[in-house]
Amino acid sequence: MLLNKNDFRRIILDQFLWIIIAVIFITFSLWIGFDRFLSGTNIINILLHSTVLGILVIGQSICLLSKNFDLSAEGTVSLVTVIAAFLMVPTSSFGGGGGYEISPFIVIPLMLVIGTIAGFINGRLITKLRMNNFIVTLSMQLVLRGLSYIISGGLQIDNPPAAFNWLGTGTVGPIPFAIIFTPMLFILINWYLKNSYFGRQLYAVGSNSEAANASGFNSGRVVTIAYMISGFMAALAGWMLLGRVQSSYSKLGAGFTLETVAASVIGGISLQGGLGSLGGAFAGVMLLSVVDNGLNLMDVNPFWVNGIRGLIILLALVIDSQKMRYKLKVTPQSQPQTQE
Amino acid sequence: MKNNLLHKLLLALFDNLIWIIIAVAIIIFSLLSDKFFTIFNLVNIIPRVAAIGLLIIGQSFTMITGNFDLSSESNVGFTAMIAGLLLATSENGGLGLMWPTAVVIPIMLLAGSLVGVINGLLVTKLKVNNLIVTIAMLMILRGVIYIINPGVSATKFPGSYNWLGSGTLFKIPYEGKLVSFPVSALFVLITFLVAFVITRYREFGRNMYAVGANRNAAEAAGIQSNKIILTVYIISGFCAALAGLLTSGRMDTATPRTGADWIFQVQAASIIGGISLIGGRGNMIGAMGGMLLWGIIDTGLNLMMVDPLLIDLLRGLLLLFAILLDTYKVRYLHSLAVNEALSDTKIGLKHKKLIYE
Amino acid sequence: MKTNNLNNKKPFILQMKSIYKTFPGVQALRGVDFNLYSGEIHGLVGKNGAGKTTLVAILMGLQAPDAGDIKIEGHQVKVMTPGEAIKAGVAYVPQRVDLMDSLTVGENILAGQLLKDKLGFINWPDNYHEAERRLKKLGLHLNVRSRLEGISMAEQTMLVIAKAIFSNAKLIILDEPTASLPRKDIERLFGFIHSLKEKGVAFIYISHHIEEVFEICDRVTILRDGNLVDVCNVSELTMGKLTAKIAGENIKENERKSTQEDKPVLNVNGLTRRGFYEDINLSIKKGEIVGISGLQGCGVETLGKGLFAMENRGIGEVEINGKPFLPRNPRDAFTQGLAYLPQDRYHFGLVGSRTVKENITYPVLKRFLMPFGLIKNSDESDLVAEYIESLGIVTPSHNQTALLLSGGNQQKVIFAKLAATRPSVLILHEPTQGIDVRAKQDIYRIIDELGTQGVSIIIISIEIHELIGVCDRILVMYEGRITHEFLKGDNKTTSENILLAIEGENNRNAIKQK
Amino acid sequence: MNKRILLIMAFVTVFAMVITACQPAAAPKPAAEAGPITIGYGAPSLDAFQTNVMMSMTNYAQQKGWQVTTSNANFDAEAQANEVDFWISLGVDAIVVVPIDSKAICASVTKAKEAGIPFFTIDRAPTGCEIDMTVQADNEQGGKQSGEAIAAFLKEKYGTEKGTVLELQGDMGQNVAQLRSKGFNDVMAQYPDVTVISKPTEWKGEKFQSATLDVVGSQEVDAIYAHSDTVGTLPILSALEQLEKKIPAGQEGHIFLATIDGSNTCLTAIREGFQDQCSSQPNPDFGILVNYIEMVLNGEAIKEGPVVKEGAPWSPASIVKSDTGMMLNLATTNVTKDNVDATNLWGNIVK
Repeated sequence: MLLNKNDFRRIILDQFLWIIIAVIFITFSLWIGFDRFLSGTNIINILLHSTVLGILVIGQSICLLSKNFDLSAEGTVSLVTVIAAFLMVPTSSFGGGGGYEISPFIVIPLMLVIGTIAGFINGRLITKLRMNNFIVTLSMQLVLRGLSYIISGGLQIDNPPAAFNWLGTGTVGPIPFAIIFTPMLFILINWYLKNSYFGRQLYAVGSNSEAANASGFNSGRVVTIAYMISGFMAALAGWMLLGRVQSSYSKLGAGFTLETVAASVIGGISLQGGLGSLGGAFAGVMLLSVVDNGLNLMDVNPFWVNGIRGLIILLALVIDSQKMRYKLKVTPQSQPQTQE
Repeated sequence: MKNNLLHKLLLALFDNLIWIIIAVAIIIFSLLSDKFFTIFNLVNIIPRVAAIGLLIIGQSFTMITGNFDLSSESNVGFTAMIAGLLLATSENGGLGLMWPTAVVIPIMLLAGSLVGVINGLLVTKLKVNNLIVTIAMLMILRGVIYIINPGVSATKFPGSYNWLGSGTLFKIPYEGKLVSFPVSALFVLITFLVAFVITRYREFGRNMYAVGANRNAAEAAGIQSNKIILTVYIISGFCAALAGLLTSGRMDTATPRTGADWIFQVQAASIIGGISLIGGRGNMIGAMGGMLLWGIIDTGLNLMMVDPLLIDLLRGLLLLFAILLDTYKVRYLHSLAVNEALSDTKIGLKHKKLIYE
Repeated sequence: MKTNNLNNKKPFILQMKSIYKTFPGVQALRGVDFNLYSGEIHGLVGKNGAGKTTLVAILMGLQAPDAGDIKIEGHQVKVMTPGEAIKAGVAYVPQRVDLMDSLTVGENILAGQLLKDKLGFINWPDNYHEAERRLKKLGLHLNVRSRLEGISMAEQTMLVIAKAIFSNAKLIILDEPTASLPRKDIERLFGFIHSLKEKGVAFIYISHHIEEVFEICDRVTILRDGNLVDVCNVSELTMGKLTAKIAGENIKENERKSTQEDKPVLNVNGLTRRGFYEDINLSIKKGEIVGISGLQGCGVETLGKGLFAMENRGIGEVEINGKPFLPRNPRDAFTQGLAYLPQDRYHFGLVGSRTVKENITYPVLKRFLMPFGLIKNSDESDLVAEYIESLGIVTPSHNQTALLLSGGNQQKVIFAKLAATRPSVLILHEPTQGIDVRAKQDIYRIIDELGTQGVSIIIISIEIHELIGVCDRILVMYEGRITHEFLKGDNKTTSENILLAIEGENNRNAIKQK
Repeated sequence: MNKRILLIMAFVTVFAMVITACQPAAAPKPAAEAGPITIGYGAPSLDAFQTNVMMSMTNYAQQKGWQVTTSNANFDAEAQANEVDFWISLGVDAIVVVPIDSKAICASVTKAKEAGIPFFTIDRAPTGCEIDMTVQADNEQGGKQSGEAIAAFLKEKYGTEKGTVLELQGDMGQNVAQLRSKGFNDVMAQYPDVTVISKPTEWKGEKFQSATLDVVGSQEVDAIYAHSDTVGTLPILSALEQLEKKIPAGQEGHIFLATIDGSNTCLTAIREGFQDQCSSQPNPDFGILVNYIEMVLNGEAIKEGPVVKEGAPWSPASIVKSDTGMMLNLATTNVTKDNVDATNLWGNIVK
């Protein structure tokens, strides 16, 4: 009986996000007017908001599921975009590339490899040297961005070749390819995590690494792989981002980190590890996109935007924390740990 | 026992790691540039990190209890802007109230502490993850700054307000010129001293360490950890306000971006200063060393005319290095404990090679 | 309940009446009464999961009782917080040393009550001096200025006890205080406890060492499966009686006939790990069930973990089925045919927040691999269903969160997980700890079946009667060595003898001489 | 233990290597007395635009055989103050900064004065204190030009100035953005029928894009004014393309795009007809300041009067005395289709 009640509570808590989104959605529609907010273009826009952030959130969520932060993703984005542009774009009058004009079909795989390597380094530093994941990835972010500064010389590299841009700007009929790609990626990976060996390991390690080890998993390797995936996703996001803004500079992607963590946490990926799903994370991304889009459509004073976003994030956090307390209530043995 | 001596040596070395690094840094830079070891620089190094140093104090307090406070950088801007609005005339970007310094400073300190209270309550009462709470607070406060003073800097404060930030205590004659010794330098050093006294000689301070070292044990000893954590967040907020006072006074201006992107340096400096991320370790003198080292590195890199494009990379590497040392320190102390424990059992003695696993 | 009026002239310092407490899956306490006179040393004994720890936790204010009332020195206590408990003079000395290891000895002693001058500043010389004085009074000579890391376990335990004693407590709960102490420290400790007793301090003494109960306690309260069995004066008890009371009667059913074949499966030669065990020699036959018993800290727990490669196992050869057994991690151990059931179910056994299904198949997941690292769900479910059925796991569905099962069923899930790996050797560490009687029967049925299927099983446990029932052989470890062997059916194989062996005759004699 | 020590050593060496790598080949002493003249140059950040300004400065200085020690304050006014303090203690011969905050810089100016080091600013004048000289490309004027261009476009389109304009702001915490916004909005204020929608972008390409998508996608917008084309133009255009509103000038439904900076991004866009106007900063010539620094160092006084540089788009300009010291206003060039190919625009100058 008691358990059923808890289950009921859990369901409410898990679905709470969709309730919030619905409320916000309705509020905006009423405020801004259905014709504007619910127009086809605007729906597409909302989805477009979520594309790049979404891909980064996939990586971040996978790391969080393994009970680690990845704050280095935005550094990876900056590095791979600058490298890619540098290799592809001909030297030009202003902030041109290296003039190597290498074909995108070589550069794109290269980006992805670089991203993965960055993730690998993170993972190894954390698992082998047992360094604190938060600070390691934070300083990796600086290192990576620093490298991109050195490569770009602080200059901006514009107009990557069209063949490169299709991920960012390509369309399928009237619909941008990106807004199909990102949700597909979410669904695919979410499904994969639920049904794959790696997924099982990830969740097991995230929720109780000792027990996972005692069940024959190698938590160190799992965490490393999680970081490699995150790095790969960052590179993918970089590819899409560069394709969309069509100019690369070292500050590109700055400030994404907090948003990815926020979106994942809002989406119910717990910072305690092993709890939550990419489906939820996508909801988190959608929440941020809806809010951003709405704030853009209402002519709210530009100076207010950041404050409001912060508040929404805090709200979501409080919900998450309550979820954790509920989880603790069910397990008499585990003492609440407020920090790692 | 000989290796016991070695342990003592290593322990002492680990405890004073920061000062050794500082010494090395100073030597290196002095060799690379004859300008480095001049009184000008030595007087300069502290004020350039003074505001950061105050944040380091707050950060260290929270970290000693095993928590983070990332919101302090926005808190600096927030308090500074409040002061700016109350002090400056309307044409200088204020509200034109021109309240007296004696009123404004308490207000800003109060505001800063209030932010601390909110952080603390969220962390202790609602059990929200301290890291993310303070990140969210970081966004919110920055947002609030833009709301209360849309995109304008407030400036032209009364001298009494600026004194702390830009005042001069006395002048030192050097190579015919007069080098002024800034108030801020003395102030931050004194604050560090106070912080040190609190952490070392006040019960509250020791309880901080207890909570950070082992929360359960602390609670078993009758220490109310929540109360302690709440308090350190308040202190952190208070220090942020002081930093706001210092920096806005020094610039005679409060800009909407005051303090933006500081927190990383603060974290780095505290960790380098030996404040351990796992809580319960490190002391304020070490943290002060962290602050100094940060200043020294900055100045040094400048002196060698390092291309600004490289600074980020260097800082990143430096921090990685610092954490590496911190990690090894903790691990070494741990293995030390294990081996000590082993050394007094009789079991399995016949296998000498197993004495230290 | 029979109270005897031996020392009723003394006032009650603690009265606990009909205490009830339930955890999800476990009925921890069923109407337990517990009384304590000032100035008595009161033994609290019972098997693991008998409810000792819960009772103490309630007294500590760490957990609230579902029902029942508590009087301390006659004052009714409503809800107790740890803080209030301490104010009321209750002090707890935990089993696992729990100190602040980045701080100095002195600080650990004085934590929460550091001496201050009138300005409220801490005067370190005074404090360290005070700490030293207190330790001296205890006969402890430590450098109070040295950090705790770098101080031996024994000394740390002494510190915790010292702390409790220093905090002017009237009621001190000692939970397995001697677990990791060398004999000389134990005697020093007992001496000190006696001296405090004279001053009217009351002790609750929790211990598996029946030996010590006789050595130090005035009265003893016996719990079993959350019920109060009896309260009696030690002077009126014999070890045999007490052991019987502790064990209870539900042993008979566990009698099983040996299924061992004459084919050695596990061979251990001169396995030694510094500080834990040395020169372990074992040879276990196919289908044989061997029990290993010993005091806490005698090295048997570490032996289990070591063989399973959860910890460094030290040096020495180990063979399984004639092949050298060299696992680098638990995964290797599984593949090379050894499985281990850890004592700490929640920490090492279960991934509590995941489903029953997942928990069962973790080690064998590779069997269901399809291309791209996907998992063939149908096959997986079949296997899970098979084990749920054969082990009689009671769960609403395959996808029930493991943590929400009852203790017994959780244990069965872990059994299923291990059995799924088809091990040749199965090491069980306290398999029946903290689960109710019925579940125990099932567990032993499972063990029996596994044995019949030809799995060689090692049971690490101090539940001697259960061991006697199940095992073909019972080995006893003392201070890191295997000192005794008791064979099934041998008439020397009695709980008394085994207990003596566990305590180690030598120091038993030592006590007798005093 | 050895492994650890090795690792630590590895770190140290890497760090040492990088440091030494950073040193200029033959690091000459930044001495005030002997050796070459040294100038401290403080960039506010290192985006493409500012990097270009910095280069122009260093180029000019190197022609004179001077040495420039550069630094990047990353939009942190205090960091900039630190740089100045440092140069003062270093005893450089002159200090040149691009103020991050016109008001905040004054504190540093005072210190420099005390130390007797001449102080110059580029791109923005300080407010509230006097310095030796400012070479500024008037950001406010830039905003004004764009504003007027838009107003003209609206008048042409509707016969009177009305309609909707989207303003994509930089980080309004920074002086540049504030000025560029002010200049623009002052113009727009004259036309009550024009509604201005302002969105913050913090100079982030992706935000330029999303803001454009959202606003233009949800309502009729006649013109867009972006604070920076270096970062902004391409994202904005790709957004318009997304919305199928990327229509070249002259055709029905074209959205007027005006920006500031005048990078080649904008120039190209203008050539293609998708952008209409940008106010080109004269940053390649900011370095002209060096000449005046020389004068000041030689003890000569900077006189008011015209300044002519062959072929420079801003020429002739004139030095005027303002309450913040001497000021050389290099006009921001109003770039449109007509003059887009002028070789003297920095966007067209090969670096």
